[in-house]
Amino acid sequence: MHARAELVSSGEKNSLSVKLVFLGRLEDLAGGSSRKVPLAPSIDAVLDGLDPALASALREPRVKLAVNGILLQDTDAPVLKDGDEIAFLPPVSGG
Amino acid sequence: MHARAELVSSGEKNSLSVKLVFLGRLEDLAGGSSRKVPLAPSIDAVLDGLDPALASALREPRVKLAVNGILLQDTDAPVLKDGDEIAFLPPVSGG
Amino acid sequence: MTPSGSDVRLLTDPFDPAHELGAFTRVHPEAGGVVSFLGQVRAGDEVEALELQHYEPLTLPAMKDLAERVRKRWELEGLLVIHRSGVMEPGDPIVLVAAAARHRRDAFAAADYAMDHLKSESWFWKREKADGEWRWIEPRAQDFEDIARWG
Amino acid sequence: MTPSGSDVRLLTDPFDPAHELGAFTRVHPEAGGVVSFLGQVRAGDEVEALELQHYEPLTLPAMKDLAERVRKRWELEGLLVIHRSGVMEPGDPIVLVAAAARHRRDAFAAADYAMDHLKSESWFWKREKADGEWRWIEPRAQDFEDIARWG
Repeated sequence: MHARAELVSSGEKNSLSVKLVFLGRLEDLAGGSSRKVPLAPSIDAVLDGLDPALASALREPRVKLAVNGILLQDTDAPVLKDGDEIAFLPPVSGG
Repeated sequence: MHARAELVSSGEKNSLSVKLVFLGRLEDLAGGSSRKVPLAPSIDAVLDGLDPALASALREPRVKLAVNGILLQDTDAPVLKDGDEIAFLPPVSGG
Repeated sequence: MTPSGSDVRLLTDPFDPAHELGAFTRVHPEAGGVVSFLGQVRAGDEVEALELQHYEPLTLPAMKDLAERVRKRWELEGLLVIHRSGVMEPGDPIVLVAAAARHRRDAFAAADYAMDHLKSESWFWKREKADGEWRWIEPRAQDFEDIARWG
Repeated sequence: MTPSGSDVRLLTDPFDPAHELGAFTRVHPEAGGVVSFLGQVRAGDEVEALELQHYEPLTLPAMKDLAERVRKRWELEGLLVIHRSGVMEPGDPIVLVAAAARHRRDAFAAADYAMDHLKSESWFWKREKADGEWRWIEPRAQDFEDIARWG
């Protein structure tokens, strides 16, 4: 459903970007399953560039993050680079 | 595999009988899966008329008995009548 | 089907477990989960054939009694119990139990309980053929341990 | 098939559980028993459709990790895990887990454990459609209880 981001950006040469992927109910909040945003050095900086209501939902402690398919630990603060894919993973539904 | 005995004996008019059914390893000991023997008033009397080695195997405490498909309790001593079917049931194999 | 919706059969001919399970599942679309156990004659042992003997007046009635007990103990949408009798070869199905329930735990527990009790209590006598010789199988201690789990 | 003999699949199209289970059983004739769990979209509720969303880089790898853990914990001849993603309707199969083992207890425990952990840990997000409206499903407390059974 969501392909791994191409590691080489296919957009314009100068627009460095990261891809945000929204799973579950976050897709509704974000108004789409994914979005390209300008590259920022940290996840915090990326979130600061979003609508505050969405940013707040993405910062909920129960929302886990994965960068390029690797799940982040709570204390991880990766330096982002062009083409990275950041996935926001709310609690799974179980049942 | 073993049909319920006909309640009316189909043999000669005067030969009152009961049918013995041997399950599992008792079939090998008895040399057949069933046998018709002359009617006797009790199961003990029927067993007394058999080969002593077979009678002894049929009297083992682990061998259960059913008369006309009804399992006997340890203390049951039914009075037999013509055409009854007595089944000798060794422990089931499980597994 | 009995009035309570259990399907209990004693077969003297081979059966196709995938077909039976598919049919059972289709008639229970209201079940969220179906747990099944299929027991088959193990291939790769030295056993060339297996024979199960039953006693008509006892075997099927006891299987139906067990099915009733399972239905009372767990909330099921349906219960299927098929057991072979007669001579079977390696790879042949022996027994298929399936429990359909709204909730997964009920289906697992019901199928597990039914198998433990079928194995240890059912009126089947088993013999195996190896090296051309038939040999009767005695009860296994494991069966009594299995059944003791249920209290 | 992975080298360890597990068959783990994430499917976006419908599958036929009876066919899959039949094929799985046929390749494991040395197993005495096969336990399976089939989860399907319940009919008869007000739910008109169910959608499962997965995240490609995580979902299938995590399913394979779980299969490895199950293989290490129990002695199995084979393990099958098939999970749907996408939109499903009442009666459609969602998940099929099957464990083939020489011994019945191993097969039951492995299938049960695999289901508890698939349900609670897997990277699937679920929404249901009722009265024409889609609604996301939150985690259930029951899942955490199920998983706590395994220590």
